[in-house]
Amino acid sequence: MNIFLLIALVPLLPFLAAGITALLKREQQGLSATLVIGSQVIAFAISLYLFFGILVMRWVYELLGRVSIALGSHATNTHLFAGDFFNFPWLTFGHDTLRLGLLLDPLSAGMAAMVSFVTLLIFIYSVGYMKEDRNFTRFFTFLSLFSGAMLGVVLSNSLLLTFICWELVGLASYLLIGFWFHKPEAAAAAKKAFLTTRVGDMGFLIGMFWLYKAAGTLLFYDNGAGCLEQAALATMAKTMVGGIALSNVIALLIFCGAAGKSGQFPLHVWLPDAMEGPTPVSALIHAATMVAAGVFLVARVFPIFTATGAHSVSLLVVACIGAFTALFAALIAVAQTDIKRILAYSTVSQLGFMMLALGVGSVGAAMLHLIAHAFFKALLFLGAGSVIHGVHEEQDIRNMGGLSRSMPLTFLTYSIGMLALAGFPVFFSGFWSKDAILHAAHSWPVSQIPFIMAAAAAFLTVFYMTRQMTYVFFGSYRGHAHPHESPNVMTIPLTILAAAAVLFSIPTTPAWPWFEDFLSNSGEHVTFHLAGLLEPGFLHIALLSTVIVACGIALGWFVYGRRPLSATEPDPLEAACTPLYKALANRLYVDEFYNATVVRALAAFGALSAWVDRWILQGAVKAATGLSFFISSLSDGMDRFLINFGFDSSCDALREYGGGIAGCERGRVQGYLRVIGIGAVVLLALIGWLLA
Amino acid sequence: MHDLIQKLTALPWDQSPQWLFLIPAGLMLLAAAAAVALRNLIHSALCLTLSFIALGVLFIALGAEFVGFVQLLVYVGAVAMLIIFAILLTPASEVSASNNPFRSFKLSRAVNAVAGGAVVALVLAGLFTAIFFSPRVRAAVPSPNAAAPVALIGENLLTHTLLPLQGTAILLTAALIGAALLAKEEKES
Amino acid sequence: MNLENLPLAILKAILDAFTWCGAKAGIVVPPWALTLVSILIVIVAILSVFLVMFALMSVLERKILGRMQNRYGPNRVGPWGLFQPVADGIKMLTKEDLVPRSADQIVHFLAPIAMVIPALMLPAILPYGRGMVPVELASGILYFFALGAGTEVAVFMAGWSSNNKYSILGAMRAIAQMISYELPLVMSAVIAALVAGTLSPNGIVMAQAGVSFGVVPNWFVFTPWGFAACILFYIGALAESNRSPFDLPEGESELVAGHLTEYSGFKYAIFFMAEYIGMFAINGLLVTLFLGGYQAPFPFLEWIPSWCWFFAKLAFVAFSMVWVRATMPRFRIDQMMQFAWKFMLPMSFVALIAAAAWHYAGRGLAAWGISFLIVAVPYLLLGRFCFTRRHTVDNRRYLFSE
Amino acid sequence: MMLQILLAISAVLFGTGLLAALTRSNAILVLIGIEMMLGAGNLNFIAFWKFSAHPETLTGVMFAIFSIALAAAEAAVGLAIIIQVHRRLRSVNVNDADQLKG
Repeated sequence: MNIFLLIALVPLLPFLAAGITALLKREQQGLSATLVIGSQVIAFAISLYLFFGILVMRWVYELLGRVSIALGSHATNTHLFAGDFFNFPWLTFGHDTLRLGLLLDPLSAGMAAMVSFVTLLIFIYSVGYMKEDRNFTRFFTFLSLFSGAMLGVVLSNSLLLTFICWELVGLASYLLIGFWFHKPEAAAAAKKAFLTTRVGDMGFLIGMFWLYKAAGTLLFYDNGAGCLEQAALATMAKTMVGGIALSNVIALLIFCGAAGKSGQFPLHVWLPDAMEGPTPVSALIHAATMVAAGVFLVARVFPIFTATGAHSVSLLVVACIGAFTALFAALIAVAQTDIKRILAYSTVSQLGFMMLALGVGSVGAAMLHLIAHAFFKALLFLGAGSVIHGVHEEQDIRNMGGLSRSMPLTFLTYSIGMLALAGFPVFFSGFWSKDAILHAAHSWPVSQIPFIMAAAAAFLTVFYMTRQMTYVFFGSYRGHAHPHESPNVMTIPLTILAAAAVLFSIPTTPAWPWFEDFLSNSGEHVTFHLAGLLEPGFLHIALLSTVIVACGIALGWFVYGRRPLSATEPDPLEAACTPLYKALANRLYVDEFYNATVVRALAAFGALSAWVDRWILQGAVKAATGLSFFISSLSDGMDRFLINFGFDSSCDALREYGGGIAGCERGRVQGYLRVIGIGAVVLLALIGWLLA
Repeated sequence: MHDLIQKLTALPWDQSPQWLFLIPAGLMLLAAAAAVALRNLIHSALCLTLSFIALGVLFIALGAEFVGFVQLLVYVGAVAMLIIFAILLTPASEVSASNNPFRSFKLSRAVNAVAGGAVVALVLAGLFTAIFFSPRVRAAVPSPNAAAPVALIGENLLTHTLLPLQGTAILLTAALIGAALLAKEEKES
Repeated sequence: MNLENLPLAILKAILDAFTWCGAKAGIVVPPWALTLVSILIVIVAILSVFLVMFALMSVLERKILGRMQNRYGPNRVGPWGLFQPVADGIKMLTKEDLVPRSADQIVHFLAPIAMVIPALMLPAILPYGRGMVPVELASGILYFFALGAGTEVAVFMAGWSSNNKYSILGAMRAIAQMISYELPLVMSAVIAALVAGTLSPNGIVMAQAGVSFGVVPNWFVFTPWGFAACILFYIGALAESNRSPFDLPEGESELVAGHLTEYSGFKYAIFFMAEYIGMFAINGLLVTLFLGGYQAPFPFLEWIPSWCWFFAKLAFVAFSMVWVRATMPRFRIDQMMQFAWKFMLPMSFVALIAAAAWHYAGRGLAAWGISFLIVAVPYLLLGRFCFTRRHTVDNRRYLFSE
Repeated sequence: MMLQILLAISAVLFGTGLLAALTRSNAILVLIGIEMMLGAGNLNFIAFWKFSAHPETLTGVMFAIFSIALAAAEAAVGLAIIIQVHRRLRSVNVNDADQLKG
């Protein structure tokens, strides 16, 4: 079987499932779920197969390289298996054809495996979560559509295909956030998410056009002709636009799109509101996969960023924005009371971490954290969903508490996720991946500020997670519902994800960093060596983060955990310093700021254009109408009095003279018959005369 | 016993005298004249049927038995019935839709008849002169083997006249549908 | 002296006697006279046979119906009431012959004649036995239907001339029914002619000689298409001879006696006789076309003379018609029309196609299967989709009360 | 028998039909006349076929058969037209159907 058919199947199967499910009836819940999950299982299996396949390929190649070295040839080990691609023409206009393609390299393979895995678990989870919803079928249609689009983004070998799937992802998230469209907040949130991401995508689109103009192609890899390959990069690096290299401009434009999807600082506002959607959606889209698409995009087109060296302007911007977002979001998260909102802001800040890693040039660390984060954040969200489910759609953490007794399994898995997110040493994937990022930031020669911000953000992360845990699971129950454990179909994915969050720490340890190396697709063939742990640069970071975690947990416990809290009393922090807390609780007034500026400006412009339309354009139209009326009446008059008169008179004359001839035409059949008879006789006579 | 059958079939079944065909011919002409002359439409239709029957018999007498039977089947079975139905469906017009002054005027009918008769006389005269003064017609003799076996006719239909056959089929279909549409009572909406 | 040629022998004897008398009288008999005499003999023979059959039928039918309806039939006149027809005949002849004053005298008088002439001419072409074909016509089937067309005119004359609304309605119904059912009738007859390759009844009977697969006689009724065509022809024959369930024209409950309302006495008897003789003739044609005519079913039954076979089959068909009459209720007029145009006509075309397929597939077992499919599938479809919806009351239309 | 007699017969039939078509004002009678004329034509076909040099080619018979078929179609359509006309004008007088005259 052709490998590319296999690759193409990965996104096509969910699309197909979506297409079929869309046609199902509302009652056919079982069938739709079976279809969607089944296709997802197959996609997951395929992507897993691809992942390991490529892994094996790399090892085989590496082995060959070593063998060749051992044989004394000068073949270096640089020719690792760098992935493979497959391009096909999409549409032809004029002489040049637009080609799309599929790409299978470590990055996409790992990403695809992760995405399909998490998506699969979340699908299974939502079977339990959405059971009562009467639009179950529609929900699964959207989910499957989303999954297909996401896998398309991951596996595409062309910026155009990426963009198409990118927009499909946006559409799916719009539909899913607004799934409960009868809730006005949900509808508003969906609209907000859509528009905000559009802002970024506009940059993405322009960047894409520019890239096409500059590189002449949108394929990533095309045997040297791709836009991520030397020739194109060189030309882009050389051409300057207002002092900046064209490559950087394009990179920044594309980064706009990435920031929009990944909720980086200026465009992060939609992400917390998106929590209005069903919790699986939050877990799927706004924690694990979609928001990661931005990071993935940047990683994918990383060569463009580095076209002008490892410390290009674009990377600088990415690093700064990432670091700032990380800190900023963490700050806001401290003062939130909605369980999902806290997670949302933590997501934003974690994405900031990833962007920071990218900015400081460590793709491996970024992807590592992305995947690790995908696991434990999905775990956290699903856990939160389980909690919300357990206390009957209550989302305010102040009305929870002491749930560790009523839902132990949820508590267990949730705490694992929390520890992973906090980066609790050694046993949790978060620890290693975050340390990798901190390490990369620390060893960034340009500046240490991002590193410091990141450290602070890490501290805050630990703090607010502790806060949330204490609020939710410890103390006494402050709500009014009767909390209960969720069904297996929800808890089993939790367990699996928890296991993943823990086990994933194994391939993330710097002791055996083959995975990071695999993702960043760099050349060192890595073996297991404990010395990686004792390597000085890393050791300090590890110790530092351990301290951070310890302090964070201690402080959090000190503030919240000492004595049981009551629902009415204000947050201890608020008591400590009100204005700051208020500011944070109101998310630093970013939304208000946007309302005051962007939205109002738009409204004003709309009013203006409406006025212009009503008074100027319509007036013009009226004037034109009047003019044409006048002209037409004129021509009508001419018609009637000049042309028609002559025509009528001629017609009358004709009728007059025709009447005379028409006289013998009396409409009498038998008259005609008579004439025919006479004619026949004449004919007969004629024939007789001729023959005789 | 076989010789017996031979003997019986050897009997001169078909030595009918030559003038026998004048009987159906005369019957046919009389019936036709009656059909034209009679006032009662049904009667004239029945007379027409009779003359058709006689014509069919005449065909058979002339040795074209297939044509004769087809004539009977089609004209007596179908056309006569059609005409009778049409007569019953169109009762004598009570309201005269035409407002031309001649109609009430009896003279017009007389003029009509006279002119028609004149034309008919003219045509007949022409035909008779053609018939009785043309040497070929006088010279013509009945060919001894003038027979139209059905098998031969069928073979002809499917070989030489296949195209006309198809054309006729199409025409008949079209006529059927067209007649049905024409005669259908159209709904006044 | 075997029975096979008994009728011919009788004919020959009579002819010999004729010539002998001529010789005795000292005049040599010219051949045309012989021809004339033999023709007359044949005519008399056939007419007498058919009239006897008519008489028997008229009583047997009533007796059979009686049995089937749990009562005695006529059993007073003669042994087992066998002389009933005589009594009927006498009654008919002695009855007064009424003619309505407002009737169209001439047509009213001519109608029975126009009715009976074709009926009496019909049996001329039937092969009653080996070499017993009164008139050997190359296009006998065509002759049969051409004459059948004449009855329609007669029926119309009867109905119209009586100047009675029952009569004209009955006549119209009868004509509509005859015309509608003539198409499937002719079509199914054409099928048999097509397969036999000739229009002459005798040829068709010849084509059905012999036994195929060792057991099955070569009668057309034993092939799928032949069976379908036979059934169609049978139904058409029922309709053509205005017998129940197609006796709408004389539906006593609706129209007093249809086009026969104003006829009485001898004229009525003539109509009656004409209808029965027509029925016998068309049954005879059915036997000729599909039931193998005078052929014996199996070779070892050849010793029974062929004409006996013919009349046995004829009797069977006639009996089945009586049986149907005892069984079936009367059609409604619109059902009758729909049945003719929407079911019988398409089915006859289907049977035609099936016959063609049977012929071109080699007339073997395979051909049998193919033609069976070709007949069965459309039959099921038509039966399923044409008439399932019709039987509901809500879309019933009373044509003559609207 | 002589060809002339046959032709004379058919001529008389034709004349009768023509007379009907010319003098009778009832459309149905006109149609009857036309049918008669067609019959006369058929008779001519048969006659000429019987007296032709090569009757085995069946030309006249074929012509007659086709013309009979066409006559049937013609009668059907013509009568349908007559019925329609009667429905519109309440009259079957051929001289009443003169709406299309100039």
